[in-house]
Amino acid sequence: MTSVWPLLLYYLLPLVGLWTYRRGGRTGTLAAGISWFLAAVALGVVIGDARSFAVISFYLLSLVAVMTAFLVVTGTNPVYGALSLIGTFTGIAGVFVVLQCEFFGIVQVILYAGAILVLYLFVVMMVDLPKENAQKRGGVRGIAAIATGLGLLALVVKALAPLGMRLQPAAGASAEPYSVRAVGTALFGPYLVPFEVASLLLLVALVGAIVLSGRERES
Amino acid sequence: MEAMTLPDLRELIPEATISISALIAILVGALARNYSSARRIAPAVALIGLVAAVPLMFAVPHATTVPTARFEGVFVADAFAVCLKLLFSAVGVIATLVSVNFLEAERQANGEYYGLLLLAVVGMMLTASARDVVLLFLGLEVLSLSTYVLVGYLRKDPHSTESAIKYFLLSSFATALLLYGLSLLYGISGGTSYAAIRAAGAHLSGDLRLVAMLSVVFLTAGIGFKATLVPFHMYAPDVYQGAPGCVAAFLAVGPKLAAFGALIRLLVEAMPGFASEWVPLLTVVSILTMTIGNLVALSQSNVKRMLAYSSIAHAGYMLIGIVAAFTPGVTADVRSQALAAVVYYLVAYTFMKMGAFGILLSIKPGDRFAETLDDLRGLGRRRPLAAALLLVFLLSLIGIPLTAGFTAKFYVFSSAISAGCYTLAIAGILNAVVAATYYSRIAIALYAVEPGRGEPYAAGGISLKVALAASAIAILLLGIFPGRVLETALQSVRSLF
Amino acid sequence: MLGTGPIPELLPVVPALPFAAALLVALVGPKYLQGRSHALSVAAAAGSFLISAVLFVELLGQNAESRVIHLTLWRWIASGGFETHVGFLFDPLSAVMCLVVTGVGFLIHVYSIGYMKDDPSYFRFFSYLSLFLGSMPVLVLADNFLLLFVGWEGVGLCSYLLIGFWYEKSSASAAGLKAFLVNRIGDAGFLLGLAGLAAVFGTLDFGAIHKAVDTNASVTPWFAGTSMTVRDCFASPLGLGITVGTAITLALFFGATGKSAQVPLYVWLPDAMEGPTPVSALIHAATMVTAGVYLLARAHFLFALTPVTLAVVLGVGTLTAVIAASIAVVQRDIKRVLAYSTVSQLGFMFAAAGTGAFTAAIFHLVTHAFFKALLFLGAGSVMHALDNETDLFRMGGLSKKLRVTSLTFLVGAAALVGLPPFAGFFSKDEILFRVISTTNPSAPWLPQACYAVLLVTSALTAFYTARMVFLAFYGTSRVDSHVAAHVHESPPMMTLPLAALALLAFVGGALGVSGVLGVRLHAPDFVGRFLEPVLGATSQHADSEGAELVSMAAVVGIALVAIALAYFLYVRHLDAPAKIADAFSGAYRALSRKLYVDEVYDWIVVRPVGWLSRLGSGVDRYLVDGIVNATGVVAHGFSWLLGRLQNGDLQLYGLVIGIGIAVILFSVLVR
Amino acid sequence: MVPLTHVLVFGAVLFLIGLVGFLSRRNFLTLFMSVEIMLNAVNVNLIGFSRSLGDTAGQVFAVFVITVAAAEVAVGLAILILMYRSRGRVLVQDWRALRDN
Repeated sequence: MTSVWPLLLYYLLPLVGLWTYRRGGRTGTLAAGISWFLAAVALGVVIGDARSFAVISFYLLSLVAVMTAFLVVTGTNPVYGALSLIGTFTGIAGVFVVLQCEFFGIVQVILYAGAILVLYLFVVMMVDLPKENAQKRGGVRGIAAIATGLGLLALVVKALAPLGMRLQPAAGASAEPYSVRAVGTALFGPYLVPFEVASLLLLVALVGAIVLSGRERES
Repeated sequence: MEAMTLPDLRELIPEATISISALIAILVGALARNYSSARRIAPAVALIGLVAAVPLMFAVPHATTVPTARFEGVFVADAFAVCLKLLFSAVGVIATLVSVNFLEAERQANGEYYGLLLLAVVGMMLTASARDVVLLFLGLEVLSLSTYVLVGYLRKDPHSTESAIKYFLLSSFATALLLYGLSLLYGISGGTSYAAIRAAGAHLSGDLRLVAMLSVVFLTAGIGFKATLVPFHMYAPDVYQGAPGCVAAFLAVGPKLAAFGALIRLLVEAMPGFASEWVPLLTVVSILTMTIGNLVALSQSNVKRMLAYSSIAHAGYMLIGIVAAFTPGVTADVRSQALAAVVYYLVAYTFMKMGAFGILLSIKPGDRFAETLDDLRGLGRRRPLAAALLLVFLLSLIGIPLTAGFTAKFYVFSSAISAGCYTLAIAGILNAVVAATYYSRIAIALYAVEPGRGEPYAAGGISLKVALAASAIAILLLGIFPGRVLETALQSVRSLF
Repeated sequence: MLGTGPIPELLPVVPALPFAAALLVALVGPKYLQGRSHALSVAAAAGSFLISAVLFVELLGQNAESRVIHLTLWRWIASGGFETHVGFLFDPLSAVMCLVVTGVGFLIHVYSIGYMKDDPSYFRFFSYLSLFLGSMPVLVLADNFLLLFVGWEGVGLCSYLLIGFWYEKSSASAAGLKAFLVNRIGDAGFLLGLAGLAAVFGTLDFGAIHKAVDTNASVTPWFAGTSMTVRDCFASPLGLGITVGTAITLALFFGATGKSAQVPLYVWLPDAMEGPTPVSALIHAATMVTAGVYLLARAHFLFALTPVTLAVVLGVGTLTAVIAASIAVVQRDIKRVLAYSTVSQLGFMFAAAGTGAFTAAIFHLVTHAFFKALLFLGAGSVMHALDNETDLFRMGGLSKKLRVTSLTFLVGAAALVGLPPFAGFFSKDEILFRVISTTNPSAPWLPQACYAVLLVTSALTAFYTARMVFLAFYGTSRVDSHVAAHVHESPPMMTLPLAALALLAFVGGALGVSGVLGVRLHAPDFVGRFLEPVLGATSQHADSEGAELVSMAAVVGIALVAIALAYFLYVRHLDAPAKIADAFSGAYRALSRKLYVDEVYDWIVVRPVGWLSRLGSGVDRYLVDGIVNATGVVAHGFSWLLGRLQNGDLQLYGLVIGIGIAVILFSVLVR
Repeated sequence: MVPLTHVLVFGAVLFLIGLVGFLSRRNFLTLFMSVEIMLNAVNVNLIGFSRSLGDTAGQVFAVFVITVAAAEVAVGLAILILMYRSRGRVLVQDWRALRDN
């Protein structure tokens, strides 16, 4: 089954549930959310073309990522937001593992969930951020943003939908291209120059962070 | 598994040279900041690095004659790249020269400043040489990250900070858009090198064409942001206005040159098969960019903002040449001429725009550098030379003959007509008329009678004067003897095909 | 074929001398030269004129077919199939122009020594003036359209600088700005035409394009992809019923309407009178504003291929002539009368060009340069005498005090009206006759209609000229008493150029006596013959001698009637109706006689003129200015609206990016 | 196996959640995290394509995307500190002095 619209529904319905829940409803909306969630899981299972554990995990993990991402962008407390973001990153890492790119899944967890988010939390704690003010949401601009986002989503999915399974790998393809060895060889072979440039990039970031956040010096 | 051999990195020597001088400048700033002489060392190091890179570009074996594809096609130092890198070096040199006095007047430590400026130039150079979307994107990112920091360099100045916030957030947003487009491009072509993309683009089936369209739109957004194309332009006036004057001069030029250089190579080497997606899109964007840039500039009283809008409009003119080059059915001759026109336009634009921004750094009424029309009132009487130089830059921006701006416009417009894009040519010419009105407002303020607020005094030191005078001379030379540069541009463009 | 020895190398010296003078005066003027700044400029102008004269003599020394001096300096814009050089061309056409420009320019330089004497920015004035005198030869000597455009922009720039010379006056800098902007609009058309030419011919060289047109060579224009002949290419439709050739020539003509102040872009010229009077004489009467006519003459081989454009040129020229002349009738400011007169006379030149009579146009250009410069300088001399008074109704009776000025002014006026044997007679007559005897395939009725309108125009011309002369120099003095006390003739520095120009305006017509008069008087048509290798032969129309004589008589007769009317209105009527009534108590006081006069004046002259000028100024104020202003308002409205979006909210900027992407995607994915 | 399209839709949903978050929220940190989500969506796309093409390049690309994200975090947090020092809070609507009038 190659249709993508049920999948879209699968992602969006729980988001609506979450949204109504956040708008003040309690148990009712929560129940609705949970039932949607279960229905969605069922849907996910149905639309996968193989009912293997891996496929089901993909749908579950990706839903986790989507919902936590949603929490990140709707939450009022940046600390909770950062914690939710860990959920997103972990969910995505799980998806990578399901897609048999284990190396990259590990990188995702170590770099993102490990290093970057710790830095986030560190800074958030350091500067003692207050909660965002009440006027943060709504307004014409917010609605326009949501409308734009939904419109774009529809258009992007419309363009991606016909792609179908055309790009499925040939049956029995080896896992070799995704191995650590393959990535490493590529990094130090054809991608040597980008690799060197990445070091330059980190140098810029390092110096830049010091310049911007350092104390004013007399010159 | 084949044995790993280290590729030949000789072609990276110019970039490496500049990167090393960047490191030295940063170290000088870090170690010797207590000595007042250190303030002179860092810009000197920067200049030496930039100038030394120039002969090295030519010293690279075969770099200017035979296109090479080392590193399995990731990086190339062909004539086109060398041509752009020469220009980028000039941008770096002018930016360095106009910064010296500004930083001293603002009492800023400068080692890191010049280091980051040089690294930004390296980023630009990498985009010019990139033959792989990964390198392209990394080059753009090196450029962006350095400029975020430069924009926010005056930490005590809330405008500088605001400008950094806006630039940083919107630029990372645009980077995400660009990357999304690139990821789709990777998906349909199965590789990140331009060669792979080109091969895939040659036979796109119906479904893939939709994805290609999607990717082209997102790429346009990502690159258009750097090139300040409408509707991705809105950050530019705010950011240029808030950025330190010398950074604004760099910002109005550097990212735009890099974006256009990258766009040209991308279109020629990677995406000729996607031209039918690009051209209609870019046509509309070009007209919108010219028109909106010029229209909004009409009502500005802040010269920095006005120049920012004008730089948006100029991006639209440049885009005319690109559209002309990739209009289906044009001959190879017309195509290379149109692209050469764009390259020539980039050169002309560099000098006139950096000159115009640079002039503002030589005028300091009160405790801030000149920004508004009022600050420039009566300049013709008090600082005749500065006023005359600004007049040269304005004449060039308007497109008066014998200045670089005219030749560039003429060349771009006639290539558009040669390619049959007369709508674009007419839109461009009409826009040039509209643009004349706001540039002439500046010129009138210069020679207005009533003295402006405060007494403008000379804030420029020798390096600033050298930079401005050199830019003005370059503009006149380019206008009177454009042949050499045009010829070089044409040869460089031909090396792409 | 080319001149031997150093002759071609002299060509660049013509513009170079004034440029050098401009630079030197600008650099050392304020500190060292001050009141002596004129020395360099005048010397440079004299030098330029002398060199032009030498080259001219050199040219005369060769036989008619090879009268060309050509010098290529360097390759300017060259790439791929397109190439342009910086090169100078001295053929009969540019020789005539060059002589006029440098000659009149020199005289006006001399005049300015006296006129600008006490100006605090003396050196600046001469620096600008020299800059102009350098740019104008670039325009007329250029051997290709692009270099011509360089000179075109150069003289434009000098014009704005000089209009706004007294920038302390806000009206002056506003006028400079207006001139600049209106000219930019015209230049847009010019550039478009140039781009079109470059795209068709691959070159902008006069010689090469001329040759391609003459031999009907095959070209590869942008829209075809294959090669075709020039004529086929020019006849290819471009849409909206316009052919490629028409579009290109119309674009060039649009550029000319800006520089030469034709409908609809003439609005800047009257305001340009804010500049010093010598500037008005040199730039806004004699030389720069005729650049459009020169352009058409230079590109005559293109216009000859496009009858539609020629019809437009004829129509626009005629329309301009009549509108401007009718506005001139009611102006009070002497300089504005002359300004509208200039616009009107330029209209005559374009009308001539529109009939393909480029020789006649250039001839009128030359005589007009003489007499209009003379009139402006005369007006300047009057202003000099009257403390810069320009209101005609505060002058009067000046002929007694300003003898030289009034005499020379009279000569100029006679030439402008076109009374024989003054210069304007020959040239204007030639134009009128060309208009009536032409045929235009695309608009057969047009020449006759235009002829009728031009006849009316020449009556109006006679009327406003006479009015100006009578109001200023005759009748009783209406000068303020404290000014009247020290009315004085101008110094010789100013009167000498007046005398020289008066001489030219008097005899200049003899240079180009053509048509029936040429035959009858056995007068050689110097100008026509000289220009023949460039502009083609002037046909003599031997069979229509009678018609030509009738036309001539009609023009002169109408002019005399108009002058008589002006005399009645502005000398008799103003000055002494009561006295007349007393002195001739008999027939003149008869009611019928009085009624008769009133009716004639009122119905035949006053009202129609009033209507016409009201129409003219209505067009001027509401239509032209209205369109210009409305465009400005709309543009600023959009500007403001878009500025509202730019409210500093970075997420709004992001939203615009997002919406932009969505709209683009929508337009390509959902059809 | 999971259809490629589903991976791409997953990426698109993530990307647009980030986009909407960026456009609608006011806290610098939230905006910033939204951009991170967008970059992760790009990685999802890259890995998905890499997997279905049987090609390594996508993964390498993704490594560089992570590098860039990390570098941006460093600079972004420095800017956040700058904001905090200046205003005591990090809401982007506080920064609207640069604008057309």
